[in-house]
Amino acid sequence: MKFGILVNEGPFNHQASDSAYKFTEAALAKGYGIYRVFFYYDGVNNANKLSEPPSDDRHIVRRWSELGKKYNLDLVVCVAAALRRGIKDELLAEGFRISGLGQLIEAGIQSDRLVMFGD
Amino acid sequence: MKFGILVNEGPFNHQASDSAYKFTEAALAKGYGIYRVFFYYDGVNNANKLSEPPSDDRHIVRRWSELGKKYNLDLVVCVAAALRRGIKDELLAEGFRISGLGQLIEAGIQSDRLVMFGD
Amino acid sequence: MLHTVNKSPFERNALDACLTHAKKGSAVLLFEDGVYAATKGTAPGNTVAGVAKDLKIFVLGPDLKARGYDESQVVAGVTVVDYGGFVDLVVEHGPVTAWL
Amino acid sequence: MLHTVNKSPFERNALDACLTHAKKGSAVLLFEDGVYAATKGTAPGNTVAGVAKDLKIFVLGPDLKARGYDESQVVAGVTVVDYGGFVDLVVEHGPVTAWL
Amino acid sequence: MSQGDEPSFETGVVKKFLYLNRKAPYGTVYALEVLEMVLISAAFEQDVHLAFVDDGVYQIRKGQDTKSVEMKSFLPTYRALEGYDIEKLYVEKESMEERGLTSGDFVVPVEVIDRAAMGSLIDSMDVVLGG
Amino acid sequence: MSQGDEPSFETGVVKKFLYLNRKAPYGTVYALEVLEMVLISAAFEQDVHLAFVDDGVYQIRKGQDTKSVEMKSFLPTYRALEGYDIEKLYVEKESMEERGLTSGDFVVPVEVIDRAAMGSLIDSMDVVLGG
Repeated sequence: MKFGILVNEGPFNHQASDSAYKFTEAALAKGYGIYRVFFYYDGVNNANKLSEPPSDDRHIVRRWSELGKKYNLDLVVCVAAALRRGIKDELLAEGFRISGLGQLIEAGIQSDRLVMFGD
Repeated sequence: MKFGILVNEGPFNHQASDSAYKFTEAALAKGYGIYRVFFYYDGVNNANKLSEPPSDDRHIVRRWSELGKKYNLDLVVCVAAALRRGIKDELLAEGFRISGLGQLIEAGIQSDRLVMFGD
Repeated sequence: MLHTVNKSPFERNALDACLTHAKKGSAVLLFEDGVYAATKGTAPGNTVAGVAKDLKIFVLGPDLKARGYDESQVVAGVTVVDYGGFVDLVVEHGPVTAWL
Repeated sequence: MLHTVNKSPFERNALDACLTHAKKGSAVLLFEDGVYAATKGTAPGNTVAGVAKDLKIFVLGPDLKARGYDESQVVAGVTVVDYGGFVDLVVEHGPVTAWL
Repeated sequence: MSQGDEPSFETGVVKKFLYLNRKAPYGTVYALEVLEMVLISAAFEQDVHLAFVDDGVYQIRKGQDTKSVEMKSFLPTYRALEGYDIEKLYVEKESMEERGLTSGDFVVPVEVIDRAAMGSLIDSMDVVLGG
Repeated sequence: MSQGDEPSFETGVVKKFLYLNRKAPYGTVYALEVLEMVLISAAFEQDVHLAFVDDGVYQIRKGQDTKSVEMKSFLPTYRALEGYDIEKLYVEKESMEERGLTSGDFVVPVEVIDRAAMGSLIDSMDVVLGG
């Protein structure tokens, strides 16, 4: 069983990215595969490596990077949504890549379940 | 009569920044003063100079910069909200500056009206 | 006091919250997705028309037009304004409460 | 089909939309601000308890706890799960419809 | 970074994709960016369905004129859907009527179905997207 | 870029500031970032009021434990408000009761007032913030 994960909102303003992270972590812990995590709409802001939350808060961007590294996850940021919002290659945190929206549809096709998190 | 303007959401996902811009433009056209435009929460993303919307869409970031230049507006991005979200000096579009949340409260005190735009 | 509502009355409770708190004689501006509350043939439209004797209700024309409505489809007692009119309302009615 | 609701039933229409569309026997997970719909002593809580014979209703424990609720304050017929349980629901009940 | 980088649009698998639109247009961007998903899934030759429920029915209302808000109108994209063989568009009757709309108010041909039928449609899908 | 750059916290003007909290905590960040505004306006020696209406009443509910969602709890900040002389906290009775809460459920001392009184409070303010 493989999951695709879609994150529609940026970090902090909404819980969407937090919930997606906890879900992904739990799925991996149970031994399931994650075909891809796709960041769309304001979700592209989750890839901004300049993010620097207070030290007593969770670091949403870094946490995705670290989970990605540990499990070799494919963390894909939508190119069109990212361009609009000013998320470019030079801002990408470790483990994220920018690609087309086709990567989301492909995840919908290739995964057994696509789970969407948003506002 | 002087206005303070508060923008709580980023560009594109919500209409808040659009409405705030049109309101500010209309107030200036009527000869009123704008004491300050303050960007809080996801509103800090309005200052990201890397934003590159499709050519047939409005350029929300640049539009604020240009209005700021024309009328010498004080466009202030909240430092704490911006740090969380990865908006730093090197990303600031022309005319924006980063400062403390005190600048918002000061705008509330010094302006005749504070008008808030959000989700 | 000027109250503003920018959310659809079908999706959220912002319009209700505004109308149950606004004091008689206050002004209310419906804009962004809030403009649907001013449209004919809907329950929120009837509600808005009903309170228009106690509150001064306005709706933002550019947001109506963007959503495919014109003045003839707005319920009785509601005044259509443009962005300049929005500014005037803020000037005339004092502090603004945004029901986000 | 698994349906998810992450919005407060007091603020938005997402819970209603979900419950009026979900087919008998489907599963519904309440999480994030959606967990308030499972709390005792509220109208949405009564609604949720009422549909729990036709739908399998779940609520995410971590989101309940974050908001100051524990299992004893959840209406009858609703099962509390953790993130691992959320994953199991997706596995068992098939495609997911998120009522955003 | 361009769509030309996609490995291939052909996967051999055809799934039922549903775009469930429940938000009003312009107040949020969802209506616009959903359309980009719709077009790409058609390029992948998937079985694409669009549903308009609750405030989503406002998305395809005729007469939208965004000039004075200076936002991008997406009605031209909707009108172009037929050219991509995307023809399964469903409007929920109850949502439409609650908003004082009729089937003549839409810019594209749609099938108006009741809430129970909408529930069954949703239930029969493989992938449900939208926002 | 630090708060030390503020020209001065003393303006000689005291306005009535109201923070109107209508959103549930944690699903969105508003509850947390509003508190930062509250503290700064106290530093500016303004007449600060907090109102909890609709889902906002959930913000100050006792027992919040955010460990398993790994989000930052803001109850400690609420408990610290009294130290900043911020003591004008109002909860709307109707909102509280609709959610099955009583005045004993809150982490801070509040005054419970009815909707009409809340409307009058809002009406008497100079600056209304919140989200």
